[in-house]
Amino acid sequence: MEEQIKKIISQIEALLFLYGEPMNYKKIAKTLGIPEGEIKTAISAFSSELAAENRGLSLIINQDQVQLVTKPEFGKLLEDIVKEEVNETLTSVALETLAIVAYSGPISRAEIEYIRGVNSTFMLRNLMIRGLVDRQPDPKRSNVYLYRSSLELLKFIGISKTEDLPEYQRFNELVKKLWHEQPSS
Amino acid sequence: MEEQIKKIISQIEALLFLYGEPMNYKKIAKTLGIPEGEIKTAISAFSSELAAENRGLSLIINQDQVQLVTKPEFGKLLEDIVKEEVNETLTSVALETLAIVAYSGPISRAEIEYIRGVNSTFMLRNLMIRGLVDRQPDPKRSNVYLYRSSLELLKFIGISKTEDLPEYQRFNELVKKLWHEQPSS
Amino acid sequence: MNYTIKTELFSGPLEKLLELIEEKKMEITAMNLAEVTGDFLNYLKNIQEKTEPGILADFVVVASKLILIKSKALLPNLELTKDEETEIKDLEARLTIYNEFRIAAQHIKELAEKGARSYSKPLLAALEKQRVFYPPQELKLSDLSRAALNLADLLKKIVPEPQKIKSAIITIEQKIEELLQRFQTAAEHSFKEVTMSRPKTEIVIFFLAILHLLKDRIIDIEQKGQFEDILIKRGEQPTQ
Repeated sequence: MEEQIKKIISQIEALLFLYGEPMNYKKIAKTLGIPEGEIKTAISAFSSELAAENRGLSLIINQDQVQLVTKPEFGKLLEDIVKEEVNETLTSVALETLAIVAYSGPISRAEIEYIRGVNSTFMLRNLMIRGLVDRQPDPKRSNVYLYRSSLELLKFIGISKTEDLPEYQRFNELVKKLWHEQPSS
Repeated sequence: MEEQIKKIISQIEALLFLYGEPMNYKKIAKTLGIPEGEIKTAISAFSSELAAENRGLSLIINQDQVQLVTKPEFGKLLEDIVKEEVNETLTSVALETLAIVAYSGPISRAEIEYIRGVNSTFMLRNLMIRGLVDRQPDPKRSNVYLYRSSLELLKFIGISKTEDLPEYQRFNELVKKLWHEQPSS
Repeated sequence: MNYTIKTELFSGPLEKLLELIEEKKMEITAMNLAEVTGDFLNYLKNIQEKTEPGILADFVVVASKLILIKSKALLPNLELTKDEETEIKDLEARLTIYNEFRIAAQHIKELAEKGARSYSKPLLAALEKQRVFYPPQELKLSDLSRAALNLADLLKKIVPEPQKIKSAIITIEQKIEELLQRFQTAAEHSFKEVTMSRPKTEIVIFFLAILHLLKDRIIDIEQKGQFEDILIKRGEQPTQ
């Protein structure tokens, strides 16, 4: 294979990996600054490369759209991962994050991280995927989400609203006080 | 390469692609139902395969954690695709602490403070909130944490393992020598 | 909300010390450290009012070591304990390492600025659009409230520690006060006399106090010869 096309394939791989969704040729060409014709050739070469035994990914090509996905033979893998992830009991770290969200939600990620002292991106996403936590955009700040316990969670632990959590008042006030005492610097 | 290992590489590729976040060897082995030893061999082979010119991905390996990421050389190209804001600026003091953690981690807070001559509680907390530093309990001492570079930091500076830091050997030994000469502090 | 911590903006005592040494284009040796002791103490004095006690304390620790070095340079017959000798060696070694780590920090800075970053996919991106509920079967209300109890401890930890270290600063001020009072009654004191039978750490603080007062011309000092006692005299300006 030509050097040039190898280079383009590597760029397409990185781009589609990150993008996740189906992407059309035109957009790929524009993002990479490469003519659409060359993109098409490279995608077709990339697709045959992915057929190799040591590759776990494949391309779904639909008219002018292309998406990088796992090979169909790994269809059950996602289910296995989720089972593995979900069967695990909540770690103390997960429980701590969940408690913060339940007792002081709606609360932003920055605020949760301020309380925990640790980056919480992964933990929050994990709790969201399990359906324990919901998020919604903050009406006051752009690009900020507020996290709170999901209705399913409340039902599961047998209460109908967050205010019914044991000692809700005390903890909620404790956290509110924290924001008052430590104004943003 | 053996057929068997090719098959395992394809499974690992699919798994890391789906999971997204760092995964440790044990979890990979458990999810795929393959012995951990074989997983390690396959990951090392996978990592060298990814060095090929037509590949856009690479593996970051930090102790027993592995993550599938885009190659650092495509950092600028992909900047616009990433939705998160990435304009993290690091002050010189943050960089100094980060350097000590990255080059000589796992390292305790007392040791970091000994080198810096300044209380580093808040600096470390700040770096942990940004996700650039990880900590874990010291297996040898109770109530002591050891700090080390996170996978996020390696992604941020575009290297695939701590040992790839410029002059890693020299700085790492510098600190080791310090503890040998001054065991008391 | 922006939770950037203010302490980030301050340069630490070792950084300052290195700056002073570099300004004079000197190497890191005990002799040269004695040379910049005065400058360091001046700097400490200047930042004293604007700086948090916690940070100041870090400076005072280094200052006391510098004064030890300076004392030895001024009073060669001053006998140092093994610990103190180690402390001096130690400061040299730490400065050297610290200096090296500025290069390491530069490496990281350059890597970060190059923008050659790797990116990854979010956790289980394929599940993003599904709405599922996978509760851990054993999760109970009491688990949450127990975690909340621990949360209360966490919240306490966030508030910065009470400023224990302030005592170190107060001590210097106390010593200054003590010296000033002595000058109310007598015009001249011998360093040896004043510091006689005091623990060495206190002598060091005394020395720091003397240097403070000297700077403000509240006192003058005189040393006849290299191995002689230091005479402390009331300065030309009124003491209060």
